[in-house]
Amino acid sequence: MKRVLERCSGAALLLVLSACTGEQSALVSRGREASEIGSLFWIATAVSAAVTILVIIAIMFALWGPPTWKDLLSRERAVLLGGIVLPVLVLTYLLVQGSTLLQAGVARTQRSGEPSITIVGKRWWWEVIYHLPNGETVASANELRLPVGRPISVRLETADVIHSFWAPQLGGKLDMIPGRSNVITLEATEPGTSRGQCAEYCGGAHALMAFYVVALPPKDYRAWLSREAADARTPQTEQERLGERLFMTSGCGACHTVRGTEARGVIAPDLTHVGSRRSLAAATLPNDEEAFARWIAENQHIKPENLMPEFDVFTPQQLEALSAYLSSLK
Amino acid sequence: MVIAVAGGLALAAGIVLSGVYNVSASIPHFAVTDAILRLALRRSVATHAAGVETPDLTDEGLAELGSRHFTLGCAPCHGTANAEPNPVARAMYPPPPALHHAAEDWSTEELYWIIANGLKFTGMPAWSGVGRDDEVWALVAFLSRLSETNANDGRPVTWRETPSDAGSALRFLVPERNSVDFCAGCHGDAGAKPVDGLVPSLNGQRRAYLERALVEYGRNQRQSGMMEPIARALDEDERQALARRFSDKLRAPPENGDKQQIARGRAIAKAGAARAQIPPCLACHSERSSDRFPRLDSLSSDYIARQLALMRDGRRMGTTYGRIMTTIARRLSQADIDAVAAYFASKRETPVDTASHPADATGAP
Amino acid sequence: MTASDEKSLPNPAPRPQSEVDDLLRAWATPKGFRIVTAVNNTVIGLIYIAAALLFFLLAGALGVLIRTQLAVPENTFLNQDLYNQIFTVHGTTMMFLFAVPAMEALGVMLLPQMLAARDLPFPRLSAFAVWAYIIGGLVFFSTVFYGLAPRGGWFMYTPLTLKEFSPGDNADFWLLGIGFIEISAIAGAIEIVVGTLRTRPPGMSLAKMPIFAWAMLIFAAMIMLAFPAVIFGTMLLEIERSFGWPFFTAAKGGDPLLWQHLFWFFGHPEVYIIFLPAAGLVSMIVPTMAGRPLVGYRPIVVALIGTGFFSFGLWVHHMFTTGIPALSLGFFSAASMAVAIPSGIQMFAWIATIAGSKGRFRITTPSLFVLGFLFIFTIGGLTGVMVALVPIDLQVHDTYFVVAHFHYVLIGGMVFPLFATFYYWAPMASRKQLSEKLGRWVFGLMFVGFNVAFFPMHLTGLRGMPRRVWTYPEGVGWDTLNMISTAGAYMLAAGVLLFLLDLALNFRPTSAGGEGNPWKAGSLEWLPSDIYSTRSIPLITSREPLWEQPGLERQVEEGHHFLPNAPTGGRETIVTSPIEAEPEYILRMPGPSWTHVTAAVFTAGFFLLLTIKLVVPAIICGVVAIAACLAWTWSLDPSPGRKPVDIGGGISLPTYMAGPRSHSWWAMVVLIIVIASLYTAYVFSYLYLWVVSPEVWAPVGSPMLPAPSWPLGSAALAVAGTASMVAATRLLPEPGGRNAALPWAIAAAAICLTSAIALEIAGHWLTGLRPTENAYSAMVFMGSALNAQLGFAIVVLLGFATARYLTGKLNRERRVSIENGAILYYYTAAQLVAGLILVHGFPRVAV
Amino acid sequence: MRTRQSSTLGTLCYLLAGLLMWGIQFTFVYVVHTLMCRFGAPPSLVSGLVLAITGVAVLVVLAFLVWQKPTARLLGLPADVEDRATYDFIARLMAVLGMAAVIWTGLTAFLLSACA
Repeated sequence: MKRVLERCSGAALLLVLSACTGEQSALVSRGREASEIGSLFWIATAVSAAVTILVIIAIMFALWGPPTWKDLLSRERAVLLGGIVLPVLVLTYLLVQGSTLLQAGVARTQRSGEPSITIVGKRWWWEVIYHLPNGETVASANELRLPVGRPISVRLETADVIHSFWAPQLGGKLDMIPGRSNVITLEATEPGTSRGQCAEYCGGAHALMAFYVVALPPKDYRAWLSREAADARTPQTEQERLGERLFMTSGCGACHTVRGTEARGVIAPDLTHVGSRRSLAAATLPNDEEAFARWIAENQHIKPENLMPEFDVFTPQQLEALSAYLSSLK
Repeated sequence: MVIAVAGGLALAAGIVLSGVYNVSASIPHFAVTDAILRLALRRSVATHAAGVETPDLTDEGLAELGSRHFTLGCAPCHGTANAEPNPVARAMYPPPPALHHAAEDWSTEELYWIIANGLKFTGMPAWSGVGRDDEVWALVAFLSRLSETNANDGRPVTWRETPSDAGSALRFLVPERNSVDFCAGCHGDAGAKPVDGLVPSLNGQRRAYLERALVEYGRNQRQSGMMEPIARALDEDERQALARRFSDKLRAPPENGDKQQIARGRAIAKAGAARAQIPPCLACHSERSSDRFPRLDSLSSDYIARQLALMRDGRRMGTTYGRIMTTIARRLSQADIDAVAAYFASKRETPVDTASHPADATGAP
Repeated sequence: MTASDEKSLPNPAPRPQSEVDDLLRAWATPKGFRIVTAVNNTVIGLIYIAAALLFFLLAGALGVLIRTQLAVPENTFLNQDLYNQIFTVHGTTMMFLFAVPAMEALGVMLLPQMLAARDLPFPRLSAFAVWAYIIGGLVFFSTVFYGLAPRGGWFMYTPLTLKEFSPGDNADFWLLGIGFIEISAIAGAIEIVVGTLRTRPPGMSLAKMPIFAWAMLIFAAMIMLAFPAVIFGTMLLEIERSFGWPFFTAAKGGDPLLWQHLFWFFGHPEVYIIFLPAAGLVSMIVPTMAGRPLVGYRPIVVALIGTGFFSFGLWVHHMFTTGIPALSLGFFSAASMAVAIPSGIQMFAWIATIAGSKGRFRITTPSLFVLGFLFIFTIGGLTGVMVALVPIDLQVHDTYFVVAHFHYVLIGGMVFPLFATFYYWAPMASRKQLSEKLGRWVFGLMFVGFNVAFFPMHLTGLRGMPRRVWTYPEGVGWDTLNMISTAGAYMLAAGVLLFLLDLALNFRPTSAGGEGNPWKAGSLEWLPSDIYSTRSIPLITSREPLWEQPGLERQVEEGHHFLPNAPTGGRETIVTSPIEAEPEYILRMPGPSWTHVTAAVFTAGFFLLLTIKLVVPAIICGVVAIAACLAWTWSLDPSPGRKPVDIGGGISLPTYMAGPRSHSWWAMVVLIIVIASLYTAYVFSYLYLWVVSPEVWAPVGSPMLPAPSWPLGSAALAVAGTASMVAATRLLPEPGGRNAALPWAIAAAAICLTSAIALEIAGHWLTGLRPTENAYSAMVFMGSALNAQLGFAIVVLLGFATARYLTGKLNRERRVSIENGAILYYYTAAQLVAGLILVHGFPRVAV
Repeated sequence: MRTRQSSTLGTLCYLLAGLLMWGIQFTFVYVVHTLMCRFGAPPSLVSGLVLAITGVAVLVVLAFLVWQKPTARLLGLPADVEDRATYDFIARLMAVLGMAAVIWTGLTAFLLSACA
């Protein structure tokens, strides 16, 4: 049914179909909820299109139609039929559809149990905390990894203002509100990467608060999680060692943690495996050495108002070493 | 009416354009002009000083600091009790007044405003340390003390002996070079505290940091009406020598602060405050960190608190280091600032022998 | 109409020309710069509309800047901070400084004309509202030029807008801007409610009222119920920002969502507050162009009322993504469905009227805008239904899909009808009609531009682009769509500029009657008129009087209907009963004055200075403003010592009225409804915060409540005060007489009330409760703050009444000034007692 | 001119009756659901209550439609008031509208589980 509808409306509205591309598009589903909402969306769109066409036809008849039609249209009975009976039927249908789907989402959340991932919205990045079965936690940032085919319950919280977590290809959004913790259930249906973004205006760099979702086959996911739980890789080359020394002596550890080193800061993203992520600064920059260097020295230009000061205190060689070290933290 | 206005304007234009008016500094104003200008000046100062509030000026050290800067920065034009002004200054018009009775002629608020802002068309400059109006009070304190003592016996007790050549045109605004004693006059020496909380103790401070600070003052990146002219006169060798001399000295003894405050400061220094996004101070201000970061446990709580407040208010944004600290200082409440300052001033647990701190091998950052 | 019919008119005999001269003299508009003191609705209305249009242009210019920034990815045309300020000011200005005021302005301008009243019942009040709005609005808007503009979005969500995350005065300027619109909106609501219900022409029963008047009546009623929620919200926000009472701080038991509830309880009705008058305007234009009465007048009335009603059950649909339980969402989703029906009714009623045209529906510029509206609003309504389905909203909430949706609703539903209005009613206020030729171009550019700009946004949103982002990366799939939108925005702007050109070329404002009746419309605003409105006030027997009562124009102009003169020598109009519109009395109205202008300027000064924390000058301004208000009110209660006036048709009416039939009593009741609605918002907030964090509530989370003797004492004082207030109204002397006990009774009432309030505050203070402690304590003191506010107003009013007594202007007949104070007093005493029951009773039973 | 004036408040209540019923039902179900769930009532009880309230509301609106004329009299609207038919029509249609909204609100309780 869904396929047919998609195809039909696609044929009718070529332009709309073009919305079906893009790594952040709500109409490309890689998750259960997103695909269910997608079908409801197409139903609602079809109904809306039909009503719009009906109204346009009615207006045209009212303006230029044959007198008999005009006469029919101009009665109060037509007003009551078109204005009450028609909407009641259409809206009841849509309300039932919408509520049924909402109930399905509720049921899913009730089934999926205790949250195994916590995401904390911060100005302007995402702290992602994986809860391991043994009770330990693994902190990461700005990237969410999920096993395909498993409903995962995710707790959403905030450290400061209201943010809203939204991974369009997986499902709808849910706000992160001070003093509350909301739970959302995400189920990736196919492996792959998509993008998400903060959907509630959270001041300053709201526009630059995005993230990636990487859905992995369950086996790969488990392997990745155990790698992620391990301490940071020790530097191998002379340059990396210099970078590490700079990192430790320049105060980076005041805010950042690199597990296995003396850097144990808690107010900024955990950098233990930063080199293995898809992006820097909440999907603002690509993840490469040049980006690290730019970020350290001119982050306020790249992402104004972000809470990290610009460390424009290094020589080019020092910056290179630091970047090499950070990139090596795979 | 219109004709009169037009005529007046034309006359004024004629006078201005013809160049008839003589701007020579050697010819005084007419008495009437002079009286009007003086009145205007007085009223202007009084009006603009209306919003100023005088802090506590009783601190001896503050006046002392003021007197030292006066000798250096003001005496060349205004003269002192035992030294005439620089002859060049005497040829200025209007002539810079002697200031023995300044505090009787002006209120402290007015003096503050004049020193901070300068006076147009008189040669009196504005305070050169942009945003450092806090320093100006030292001079006001000194000038008020000066008038008080003048009233008593005519001899100003806080009036320093002026170096004999301070008034000479050649040494206009140039301090005694290389003289550690000269610096110690304000910054204190082994065992002697700095004259005032505005002034840091330099003893046992890290060398690289001291050098950096002097460079920043000299380049007008870090602001201070007192330090900028001095630092500007130093060349690299002199800066290095001074930094070495001071970093080698023993640090002053710890302060006894409020126990609770110190405990709170210790918590912030060691662990930060994650909720308010405050990183631990010791992550950068410790012996293991880059030697471009200052050592804090050699400083007085007063000085630390004042500098943090300056940074919080965005007055140390001229350097990249200042900007880093500004970001953090803005997250501190006044209570946090006081606590952290008390903690560092009470600390001094690390060895005081500075020879054991060679410059960081990497020279970073 | 035959000669014998003519005999049955209220004033069949020829009227002397001197009456017109009297009318002209009474209603003369001040000349030159003193025009600012004018109060005639046609003058003030025009200024009002011009100001609203100015804000539309300014906010529109910001919209163009926004579109320019978003034209290409990673653009650097605007920086982040400026963009955030600009989108905030764009939204705030459009919603608060353009949309609502524009509709109120049309109300001021058109309502009296449609009701053939000489003016609105409180002319100075509307003038006051206009000036407060213009000054406040301009100051608010100008903040964007020097970086002081708020940057929290027009919705100002907490905690982002609390001091911690929004230091500086920027956010306070938002609260200021809102403060002004609140004042002028409520002033306008009072004006409109009393105006539509009490100043209709004789015979125009409720069921014969023009649809626009119905729409405005519901508009005003909605303002009365919706605005108090946001007023209360802004009070809480400003108090938390300034004094740290933690209403919205989760760590102290507050809740950021409380703001959202209060804001959207206002914010959603707000959309319909904007839409209903526009729909009313369309219902006026369509019949004219069709040349026949509206089909479905009755269903349309139902639709208007239904929309107004349902709109209060929708607010949570702005909060579908906040994690509220599903069934609650379901209730609001259902209500959101319900509100769609009335729109359907109206849509089909208009189509029916068009279909029923006599001959062919005339395609004029106003009709084009109406047709454009029908198309755009249909789409906007349907996307609204989609958004009302919770699952779909979870995806599209806060994306460009929603941006597209509400621009379709607001521009389609309000701006297009507004432009239709400009073209349609311009001849009423201008000596020249706007150009039909340019008008078609304006419509074309706006219609095409609008759809090119906003249709693609549906897709941009579905492709995942969130709202309120100042930049977006390349290659996510938003580039082309954004470029198209920007091009459309420029086209839309070009249309608006062309309209300005049309205005400059053809609009020649006049307050002395315009072009006649160029569209051959059937409603009363097209009667021949001058500065005094119509020469005589017609007797109405049908819904389209100009069509169904032939010769009406001539009869009215020759003074054959009611009140063809100025019998008291001043400004006056007929007050009629609310349902059947039977004449009740002659309302004497104030003329031009500096007092209300002064009051407006200093009210503006008060709020502005308070915003930039200059407290002392602010208080001085506040005092001057109150003094000006008192001076203004002093002249409002004229001596009743006149005989009843003959208005024609054998009806003679008194020229003074006190008690429940008087317009001032009605205004006070409307005001009390507003205040009660504000207090309801308080009670809701109190209970809401309790539900959220019962752990900070007394007695477990806070000091014990004061002993019962405290509230009982406070209640006893309130009762005693009420008794002495009742006594005071009984002690009024006969005209010319004295009663020395009266001032004492008044004073006793004032003292009782203030002590009752003080006692309540003191009781809590002595238990050690401090408002900054937690959400509970803040709420407890907030209740008293609201009472104290009313207490202050009452003390001023009672002082005023005492002064009236001492100058011999208060007696058994002339008693309006104490009557108003008294009913406010009774209400306040009741509110106080209700508050005591809530604050002292609730924690005792709830634990 | 007639002697008996119609009551303003009564007329308003008459016109708005159906919608007022919806307003009361809506407030009740929202408050009941929020409060009872917050303090741990069993969801089935909450659903049942919501449906019961809805049922009562439907009955009240039906009763209004059946006894419309007597209600009008009760509310102080004279039978001979001008345009009486218009008011009756408006009140009736308004009640139908209110009924639709009441039923929709109750419908959601059938489809959605309470307190989740």
